Amino acid sequence: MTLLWIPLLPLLGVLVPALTGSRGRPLCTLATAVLPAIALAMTLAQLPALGVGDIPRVSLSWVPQLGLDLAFRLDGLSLLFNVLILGIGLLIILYAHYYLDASENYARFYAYLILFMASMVGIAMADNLLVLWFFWELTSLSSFLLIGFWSHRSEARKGARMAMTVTGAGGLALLAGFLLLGDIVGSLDMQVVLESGETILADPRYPLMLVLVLLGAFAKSAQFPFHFWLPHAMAAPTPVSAYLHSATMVKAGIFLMARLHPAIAGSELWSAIVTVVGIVTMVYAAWFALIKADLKGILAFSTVSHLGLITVLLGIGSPMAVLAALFHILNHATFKAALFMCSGIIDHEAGTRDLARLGKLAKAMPVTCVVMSITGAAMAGVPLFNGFISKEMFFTEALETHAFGGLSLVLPVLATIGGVLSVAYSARLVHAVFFAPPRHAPPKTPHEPPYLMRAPSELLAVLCILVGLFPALMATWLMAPAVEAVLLEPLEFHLALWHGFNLPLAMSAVALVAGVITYILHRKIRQFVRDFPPRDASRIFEGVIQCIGDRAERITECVDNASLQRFMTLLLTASLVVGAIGLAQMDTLTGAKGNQPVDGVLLVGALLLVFTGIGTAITHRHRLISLLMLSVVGLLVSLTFARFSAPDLALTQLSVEVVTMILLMLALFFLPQKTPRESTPARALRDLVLCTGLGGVIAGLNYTVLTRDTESISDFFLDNSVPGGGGHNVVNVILVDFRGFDTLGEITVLAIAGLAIFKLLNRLRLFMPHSDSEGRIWAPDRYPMILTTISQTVLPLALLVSVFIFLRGHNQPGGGFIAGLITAVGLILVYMARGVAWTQQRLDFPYQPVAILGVGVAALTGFGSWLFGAPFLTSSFGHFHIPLIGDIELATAMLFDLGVYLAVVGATLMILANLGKVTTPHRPAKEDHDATERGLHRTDDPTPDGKETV
Amino acid sequence: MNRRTRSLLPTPLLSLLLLVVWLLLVNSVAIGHLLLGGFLAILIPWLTYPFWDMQPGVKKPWKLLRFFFRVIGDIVVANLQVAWIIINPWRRTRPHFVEYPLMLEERFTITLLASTITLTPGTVSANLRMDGKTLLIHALDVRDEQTLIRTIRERYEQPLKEIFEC
Amino acid sequence: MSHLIVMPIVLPLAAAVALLLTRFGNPTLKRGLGLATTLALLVISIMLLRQAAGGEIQYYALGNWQPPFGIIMVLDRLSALMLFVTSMLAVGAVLFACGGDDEKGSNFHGLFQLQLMGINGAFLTGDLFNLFVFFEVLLLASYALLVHGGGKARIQSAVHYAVLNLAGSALFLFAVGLLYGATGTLNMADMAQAVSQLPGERQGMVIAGALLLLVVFGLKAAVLPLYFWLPRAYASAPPPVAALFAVMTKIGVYAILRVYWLVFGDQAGPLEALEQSWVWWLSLGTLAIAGIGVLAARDLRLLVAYLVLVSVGTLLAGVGMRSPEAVSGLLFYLVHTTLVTGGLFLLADMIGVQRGKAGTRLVRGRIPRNATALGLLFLIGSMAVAGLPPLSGALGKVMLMSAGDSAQRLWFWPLLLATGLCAIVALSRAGSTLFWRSQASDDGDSLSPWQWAGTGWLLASSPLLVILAGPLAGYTEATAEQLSDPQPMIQAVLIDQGGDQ
Amino acid sequence: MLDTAVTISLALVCLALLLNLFRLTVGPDMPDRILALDTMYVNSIALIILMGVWLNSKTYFEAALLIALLGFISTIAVCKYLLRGDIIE
Amino acid sequence: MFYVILEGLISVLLIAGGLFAFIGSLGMAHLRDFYMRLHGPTKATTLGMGCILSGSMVYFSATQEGTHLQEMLITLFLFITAPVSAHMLAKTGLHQRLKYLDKTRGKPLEFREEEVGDKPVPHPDRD
Amino acid sequence: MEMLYAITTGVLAASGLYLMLRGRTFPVVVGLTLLSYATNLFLFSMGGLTTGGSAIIDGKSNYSDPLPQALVLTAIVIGFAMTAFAVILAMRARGDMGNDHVDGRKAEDKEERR
Ligand code: NA
Ligand code: NA
Repeated sequence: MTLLWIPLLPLLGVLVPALTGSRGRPLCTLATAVLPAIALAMTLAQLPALGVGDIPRVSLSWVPQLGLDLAFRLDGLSLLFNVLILGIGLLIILYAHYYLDASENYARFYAYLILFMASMVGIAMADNLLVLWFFWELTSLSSFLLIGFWSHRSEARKGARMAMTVTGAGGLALLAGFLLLGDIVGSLDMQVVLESGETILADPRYPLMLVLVLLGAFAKSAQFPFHFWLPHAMAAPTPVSAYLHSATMVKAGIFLMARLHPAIAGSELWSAIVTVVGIVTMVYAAWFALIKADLKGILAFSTVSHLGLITVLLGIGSPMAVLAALFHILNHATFKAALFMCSGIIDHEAGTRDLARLGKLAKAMPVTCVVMSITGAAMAGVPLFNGFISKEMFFTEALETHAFGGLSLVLPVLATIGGVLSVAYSARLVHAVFFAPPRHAPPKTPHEPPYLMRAPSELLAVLCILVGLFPALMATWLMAPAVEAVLLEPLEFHLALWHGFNLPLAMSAVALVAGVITYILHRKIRQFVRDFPPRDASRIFEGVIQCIGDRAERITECVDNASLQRFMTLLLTASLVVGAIGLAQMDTLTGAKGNQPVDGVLLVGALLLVFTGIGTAITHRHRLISLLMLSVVGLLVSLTFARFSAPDLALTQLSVEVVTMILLMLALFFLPQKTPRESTPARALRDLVLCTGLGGVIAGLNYTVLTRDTESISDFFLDNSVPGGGGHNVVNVILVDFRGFDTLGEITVLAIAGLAIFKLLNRLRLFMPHSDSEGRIWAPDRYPMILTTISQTVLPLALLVSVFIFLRGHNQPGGGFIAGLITAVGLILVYMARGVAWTQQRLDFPYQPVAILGVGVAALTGFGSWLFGAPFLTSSFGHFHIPLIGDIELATAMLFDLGVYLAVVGATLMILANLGKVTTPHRPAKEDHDATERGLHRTDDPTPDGKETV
Repeated sequence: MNRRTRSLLPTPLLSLLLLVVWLLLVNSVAIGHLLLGGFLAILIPWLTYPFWDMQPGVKKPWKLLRFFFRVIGDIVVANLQVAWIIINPWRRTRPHFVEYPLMLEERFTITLLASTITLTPGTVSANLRMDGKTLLIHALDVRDEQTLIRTIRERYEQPLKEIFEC
Repeated sequence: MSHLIVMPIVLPLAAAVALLLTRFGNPTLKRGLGLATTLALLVISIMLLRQAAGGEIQYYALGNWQPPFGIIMVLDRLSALMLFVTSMLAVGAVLFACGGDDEKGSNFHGLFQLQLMGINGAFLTGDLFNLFVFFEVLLLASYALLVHGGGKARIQSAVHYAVLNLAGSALFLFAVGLLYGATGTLNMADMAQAVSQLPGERQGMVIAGALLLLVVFGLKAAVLPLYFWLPRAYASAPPPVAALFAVMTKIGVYAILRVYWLVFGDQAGPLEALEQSWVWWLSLGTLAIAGIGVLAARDLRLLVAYLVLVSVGTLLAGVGMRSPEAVSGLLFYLVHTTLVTGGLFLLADMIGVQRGKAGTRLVRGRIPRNATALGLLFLIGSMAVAGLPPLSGALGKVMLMSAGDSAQRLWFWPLLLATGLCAIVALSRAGSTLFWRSQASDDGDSLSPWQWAGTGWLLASSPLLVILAGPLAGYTEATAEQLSDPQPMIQAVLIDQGGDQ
Repeated sequence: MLDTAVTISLALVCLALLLNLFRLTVGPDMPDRILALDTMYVNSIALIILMGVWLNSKTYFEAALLIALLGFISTIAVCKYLLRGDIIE
Repeated sequence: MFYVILEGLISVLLIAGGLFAFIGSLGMAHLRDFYMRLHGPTKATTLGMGCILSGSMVYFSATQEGTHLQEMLITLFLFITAPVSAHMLAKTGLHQRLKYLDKTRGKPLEFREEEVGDKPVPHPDRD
Repeated sequence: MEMLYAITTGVLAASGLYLMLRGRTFPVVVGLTLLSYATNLFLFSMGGLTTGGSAIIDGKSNYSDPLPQALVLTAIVIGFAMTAFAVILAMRARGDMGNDHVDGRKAEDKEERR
């Protein structure tokens, strides 16, 4: 279990700076360092176990369905990386303590840094492919945050985004690769994967998997052609560069290749891809390191180059190559971290990283000069420093590999060229900064940094020397288990400074000499390069992203042009297609039941319907005419319902029809009276074809259903309506009992419509025409007397009919809904005849509560059945004998229907009366004035006028 | 506004109408329906009372009945006349806009008169001027404006005035 | 006899009635009632989840009319899960609304409860026509909530949203009619039974009905040629409403799962998996177009809206794979994406409010006053929604990627990963613009604790889902299993009519 | 005899409806069309009553009643619309 | 014999009703100006409906038990509502100054420009 | 008869759909109403066309299928609610946008962007 704490402690450590941030920087730094230090100690404590060949592992079940366990291991490779990550991490924390300005949010910086550290530890220790991927992506994220730490700088933001994009993309490829790998192996468990090398290589999906995994690794390790993000990541504060972009994160890709080495290496494909990519990266990046003018830029490209070197070694894949790779990982981490820190110190103290403005700093910063010289030499592969040994090993392996047949010679040549360049840029780095005179003065007067800021780099420089001098002593304890972890078996080896005079030594010598010469000539080279147009990866990248964004925007705009007509066309086309597919499956259109004979009335009715239906469409540009046509359609539809034995429907349709007409006309007042001619003939034709097609499909489907018999559940309703529902009108019993729940939903819909419309009418800006569309000023007579008089007669009659329709609904056509509509229409008539003000004074109840009360009553009826232990909405009924009156039947369904009635009245009035009300206070007062002038006086206007002329 | 106190039976004529309508609706004169109808005939007027203008009482109920049958008779006759006008293409019509000076003053009676005029084929009350003193009538076929005015005055307006307003 | 099953419908209804009976009430009281109801719904849904986890399919016969004649509410693992997601989301949205958005128009809390009633009803009902009714309830409530507070953009998007969905409702009725005409029943389990014994002469009718239904559900779910209403509607909706809308598309996904796995399951003979190829190819198209939209979005809310679209594509691809593993994965992903995108809508509003004139547009503006906390929430939300580990999106995606056969993976993986990358690019751009590329400023409206609570509640669910991933994945796996065999459902509803009664 | 009478009557009413449709379509003015609509309502009452006699069923009576009571409201509304624009003011 | 007479009566009533309804609509269709056309439908509503409803009353009273006077209600309602429709229609026609036949006598106030005196006002739709 | 009925339904649906494809809100709402008539007729006919019956238990046997009728009743009500909402939304949109185009555009840029 202690193993679990090693990744967990740094993870928890993320909170430490957040909690201690307010207590001052020293305390915060110290506190932040504690947990990683413990983790490092715990890591080292596992060393004895490794010695005896044990691999400590821990696993917690997490998502077993996915094969995802929270599993960690600490083999030699993990240990090596943990030591690097945590060890250098601690140094970086110390360094950053001094590096960051007083004004900067160090706590946040530490938090990001620790988050990163934790994710790296997680990668190193993951014992499950998915866990590894999880931490992998976390490093992308934390590096995004770290690179963008100086968020006010545009290059920081761009660099962060670029790193995120490239490594994120790589991460996604890696995920695909891992899942494929898991699929091949049948498990995501690292141990199982590592032991299944043969299965994996034999699988046909191996090449794809390999490419995907390598994509992830290369993107992370900035291998060609994904190298471009790394130099731009240098916008980060230097501690970040030192940590992420030298020692750790970029090594994650390398780590991955090493980690999976037993499983996926060992094919020619592997060597080909990895070696070629590595060597190209190495040379290419070294070249750029040579011509860069920015201190960190040089270091960045050199990092890429060295990562290429390690990649080549892993591509070669022989045991000694693996050893060399691992050893170079260690060495590179030490010298490159130190170099970055030094460059940071220089940047910090001199105020610039531009080589043109730096020079002759040896006097002002002697210690830094020494440290940088030592580490620079290590980077160049100068003997006595650690870089020399691993580079020597690299040359050896480059010579020994035969993976490329006749072309195998290319590798050592390129390796030597890489070495030359490496020496050249290292020399330039040290010489230009410390010894050559500057071309421009630096912004600040440089001096040595505080001692503790130097200390980490000094320590690393010492390590460079010690390892360089006593490699066996200093590094074997780390290397042996690491190599064993990669090769899955122990490797006998001896790390030594001196291997005698041999070809590799000659290559080193050539590299050193040629490197120095190259450096001396480098100004000419740079001159030569300057003739080429500069290609800033950042600008290209931004350009590409911008271009993709613009292209995406154009596509999106093109596809989604915000035109409802297009959306509707698509919807209808989809319906047409699926409907037609269904229809095409029918063997015959006419089913076994066949047609009933047609009579004249039906023919005329159908003719009228068809004519007015099409008429509604044709006349749509004259909206009122269209509306009249629609009204006729409504009337005819209700007649159709009556004709085909559905009196309830006929009644409902009729009353809804009236209300709809009023509603549409109320709204039409505020809308244009005519529709402009907008559709092109082609468009109209297209719509026509589409609609005819869909209409035809609907007709066809309707016909197929009508001519076939289907046994349905309806008989149950006919049988049980009287005994079970207590009503003879089966439709009503279905509505209030069998399917009362539908009706409850339906009146809820109606109530919501009322509420929604209330919302829409709130603060509505109105376009109120003061004349009709022909330019006629409105008639002065608001409330024609005959209409007002008749309305007061019709209202009581309507109420009486409502009661009648309501009471009989359970047994005869009718019911709460129709009754409610009749009541509402009666009241609306009064509104029309006498106006809002007059009516409102006499009808002073708010409609919303009525509508809601209706829904409430219906719902309460439902709850009532709970009292009797029955499910929601269970009805009961009984027959009661009342003297004088006789037998009457009372059913809870009636109460439910009462709720329906109330909801309908309330909602309908809420809609119509509110809509009617909208206009009243706004009506231009001009008309009354005009009317007076014209001598058409109103003597008996019942409305108190004061209110309306506001 | 002049909201009057609600009495139990504010508009007896309406209550009677409602009761009759109710009995017709249920198509039964069972005691239960009578009771329920009676109840509604009281309840609904009581509820809708505020929506009524001051109601003229029926002064002479029998005259009302006579008026009713006279109108029915006129409707039948006029129907035949107008039907003949419509189906006989050679018959020359003499349409006329007649401005009819009203004697009546109550809204209700004016409405009754206007309705009667409209229900009788051949004449339509086209506009009641806003001063309430002139009714514009469109007649399909009249020989003489004054004759029409006189006829309406004698056959409908006078009786209505007697029934409701005197 | 337990009334618990019907509670998610009738409780919000009762609360809505109480809330709406007075038009102008005490806002505190309304908030309290709204919040209490929503929390009660959460408790109820958890209880139902535990009930359903046992694997027994229960139903509740409304009016005590037994299926297939009466309307029933069916509780199985799937519906319980959907109820749970909804109530989780609703709690966050209501909390947020209490921060002041509820007072920007009339009747917010009442309508919100009605919307919940509609959604829960759609998840529970076992009757096709009743499903239509609940669709209408939730749609009308959503229209009302969409225009809450007014404003040009809202009204304009509401026109598109409403008109398209109204056309959809008409199509739904055609479809229900056809299916009733062909099978003679409305109960979905009974329909499944009827489809298995369908005479050949009526097959075309069923196909037409079923595919029309697919168009309707596709419209709700916002699948490729029918998604156009979504981006603008979601981007313009009031924040708590937009958050709740995160579950609206899932209703379409749910309906597809419910209808096609039950009615057109393995008992349906030649009609089995009728929808599969349609759903599959269109979902891939959706995924592609949504990824492009994500890149194109120049406004945070629009970006989140397109991310919703991405999630739709992903979910439907899972449906299109038509395997139990895929269903399990998509359900996991569904829980995650609903909560997270809901939270992101809330967050977007908080950020927009604090950025003053720039609002949620991705341009240089002033830095939000609570940049650290908002940034952290944004980071969590973005990681989760982009599928970055260790948050829930990654798990969901991995589960979906692991499902499906190799032919399906050939299409699905690249698309899914590519849209993931689009999300990463777009979100990192958005984040760096919002939190980095701006001038610091001290003004900007302050945020209410309710808003923090609501947003925090939803976004915190992502890490929580990761911790509880094992049990949840176990549940979704069992759900998929239950779903893939319609027989027990048919039996529970039709043969074993004693049921729970 | 009765059947024939009902048939003749139905035919006449149908013809009337067709004539109404003619007026509705050709106008020429809005009031003409409204008049046609209003007449259609009345004629459909006749149609329903005749249908009741034809089928010997009183089930449809309420539909006729409802048209008689409410049918005119559409006409009023359109007229009010043409006169005042706003039908509820 | 009684039933034959009854049947004859019903038949006559129904046919007469249909005829009046038809003539009303015919008038509406072929009379020459709007104000004249307005007279047509009053036939259908009054005598036409009256005949058909009487026919129905007699028919149902004869064929089904009890008396069936419900149809009276329809007549009643029509008598109440039809005149308002006609009145409002006429008002609308006058408001729109629909042309009337030249031979129509009487020139009401409503048609006199100088009396009414309003000029057309551009409608806001034309934006 | 069935053929006639089906054709009528189809024509109504087609007319409604044609209107729903127009570019102004009001015709769209009218189309919606028309379409819902077609829908109701369609749904209604799913129980078959019965002449001279009803769904009222009265001892005669010519019952029409009551279930589609109940469904249509519900559909009518919901359709009304939807129409009401849609038309007032159209009003509101006109108020806010200044024109009644479904996309809230001015008349000038109507045709080119479809
Ligand atoms: Na009923
Ligand atoms: Na219903």
